[in-house]
Amino acid sequence: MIEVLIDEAVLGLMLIIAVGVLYQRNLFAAAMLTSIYSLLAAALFVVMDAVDVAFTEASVGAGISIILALGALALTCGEQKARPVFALGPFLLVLLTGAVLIYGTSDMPAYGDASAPIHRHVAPRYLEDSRGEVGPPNVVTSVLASYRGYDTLGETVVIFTAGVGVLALLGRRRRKAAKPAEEEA
Amino acid sequence: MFAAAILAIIVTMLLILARALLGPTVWDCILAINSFGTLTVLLIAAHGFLMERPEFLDIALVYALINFIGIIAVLKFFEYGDLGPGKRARLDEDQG
Amino acid sequence: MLEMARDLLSWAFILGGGFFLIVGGIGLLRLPDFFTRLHAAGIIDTMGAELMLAGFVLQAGFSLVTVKLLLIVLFIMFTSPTAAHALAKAALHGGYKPRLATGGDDDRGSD
Amino acid sequence: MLHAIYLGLASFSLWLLLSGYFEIFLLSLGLLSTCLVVYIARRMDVADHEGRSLHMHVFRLFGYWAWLGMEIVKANLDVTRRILDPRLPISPEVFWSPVTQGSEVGRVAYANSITLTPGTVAIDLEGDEVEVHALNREAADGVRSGEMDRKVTALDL
Repeated sequence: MIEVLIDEAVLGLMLIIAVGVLYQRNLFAAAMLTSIYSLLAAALFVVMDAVDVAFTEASVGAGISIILALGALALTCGEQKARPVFALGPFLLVLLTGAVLIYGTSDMPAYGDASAPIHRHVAPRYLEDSRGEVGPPNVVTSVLASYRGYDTLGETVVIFTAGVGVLALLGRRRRKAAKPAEEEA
Repeated sequence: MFAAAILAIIVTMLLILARALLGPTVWDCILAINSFGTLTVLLIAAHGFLMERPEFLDIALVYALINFIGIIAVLKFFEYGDLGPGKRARLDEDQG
Repeated sequence: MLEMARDLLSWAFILGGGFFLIVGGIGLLRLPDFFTRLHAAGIIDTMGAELMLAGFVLQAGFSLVTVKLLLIVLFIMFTSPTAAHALAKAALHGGYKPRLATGGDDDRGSD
Repeated sequence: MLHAIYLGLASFSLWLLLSGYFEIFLLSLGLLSTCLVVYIARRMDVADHEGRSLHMHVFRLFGYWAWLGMEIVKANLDVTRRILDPRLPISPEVFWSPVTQGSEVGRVAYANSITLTPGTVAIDLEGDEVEVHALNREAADGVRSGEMDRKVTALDL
């Protein structure tokens, strides 16, 4: 019971922040609010027992991505220029998509349902045998590093490539900007 | 008891959030976010005790660290305009 | 007996911590400018968080959990003044003047 | 080099403290990550320069912490009263106050102590003076009296 209340309180706070980000004109403040948003998302993952996901969300969402956003803002300016205009067509499209998504969730098994297919397929084997088959005390680690090792390798390559790309973009622009200043001096 | 703690934390989160959204200057916003990080740490700790599994405190610890690093990175950005080496290192470069 | 005393004490700590958290939140909303709000944030970081964590330490007894809680306490104690100082300094250098009661130049405060 | 070994020992004991596992496989993983951290710290050139952090009287330090804790509680109650008072009786002021500590660590400790006590925040530190923002006159007078300054100076070796 209390867990559901916490869930809802955190979700409500996230909703308020999301709307606040939309209305915020100052881009720095918007970036900072995004970092609160991902802190709360991580807290929500903890409440739902997905501790490993929470770790990732905290370090990537609240840590690295905010720093990347600031790096991007350093190259541009801090205020949103164009005033947003209300457009009926896109608004209806968004509403429709949202409604379809919510309709889709009604077919999913209830949250925490022990008889849901996902809990009956391979999860019991991971939970019972991973200690003997792989070793680490954390089941998620065994799943990621051993049972789904190739999958994880692919993911890591993608993330690494993305990281290198972002660094290359941000780094090159800055060096170019620094050069004329040196010539003047 | 832990439910009361969580209630207090969530009420405070709401108050801080109001300041972050109202905050006339960007500094108010950063200040609110700094306090919000502390409260998230507390929320996770309190939730761990409520569910009788306080082992998850590791995450609270990581949050405390990330929050601090994030705030310092942000302030460094405001102080020097970018996230490169500090002012002193750049002054050395200029002289060299 | 000892058990009950410990429970009562941790109750007091946790409720006290919650009270100071809320006071800090109210302060953040009520105080007039950024520099005064720093003091309210100070209440949250020192009194509110530490009292609540002290209550948790009493509940945890003596285990690895206690060590982690104490690490968090130490960490907040060391980082929160640093963050507050860096924030105030950055705001001051960013051209934000504190609103003062004395001196009569109230209009210097920029909201 | 010595600092790198200290750093490695400290990191590994922290790893042990936080993980609580004592199996060969996991211990070797912990050792491996410790070595990685030390290597990165050396490459980033941060491992060998922090030699001056423990030059304080350890016992007096605990005494000081107890005193500081009492001050923090008192200041908190005062600021709480002011925040909850409907008339909001505050009179913010900014002033410079002398700093008598010789070492960097001592001055940082003093500035952080000022900030930790609600009601006063150290906003700048230049030469032998610290700039303080105080919420009201009594808090400001507390810093001006120099009691905290003397106590921190007494900690320095």
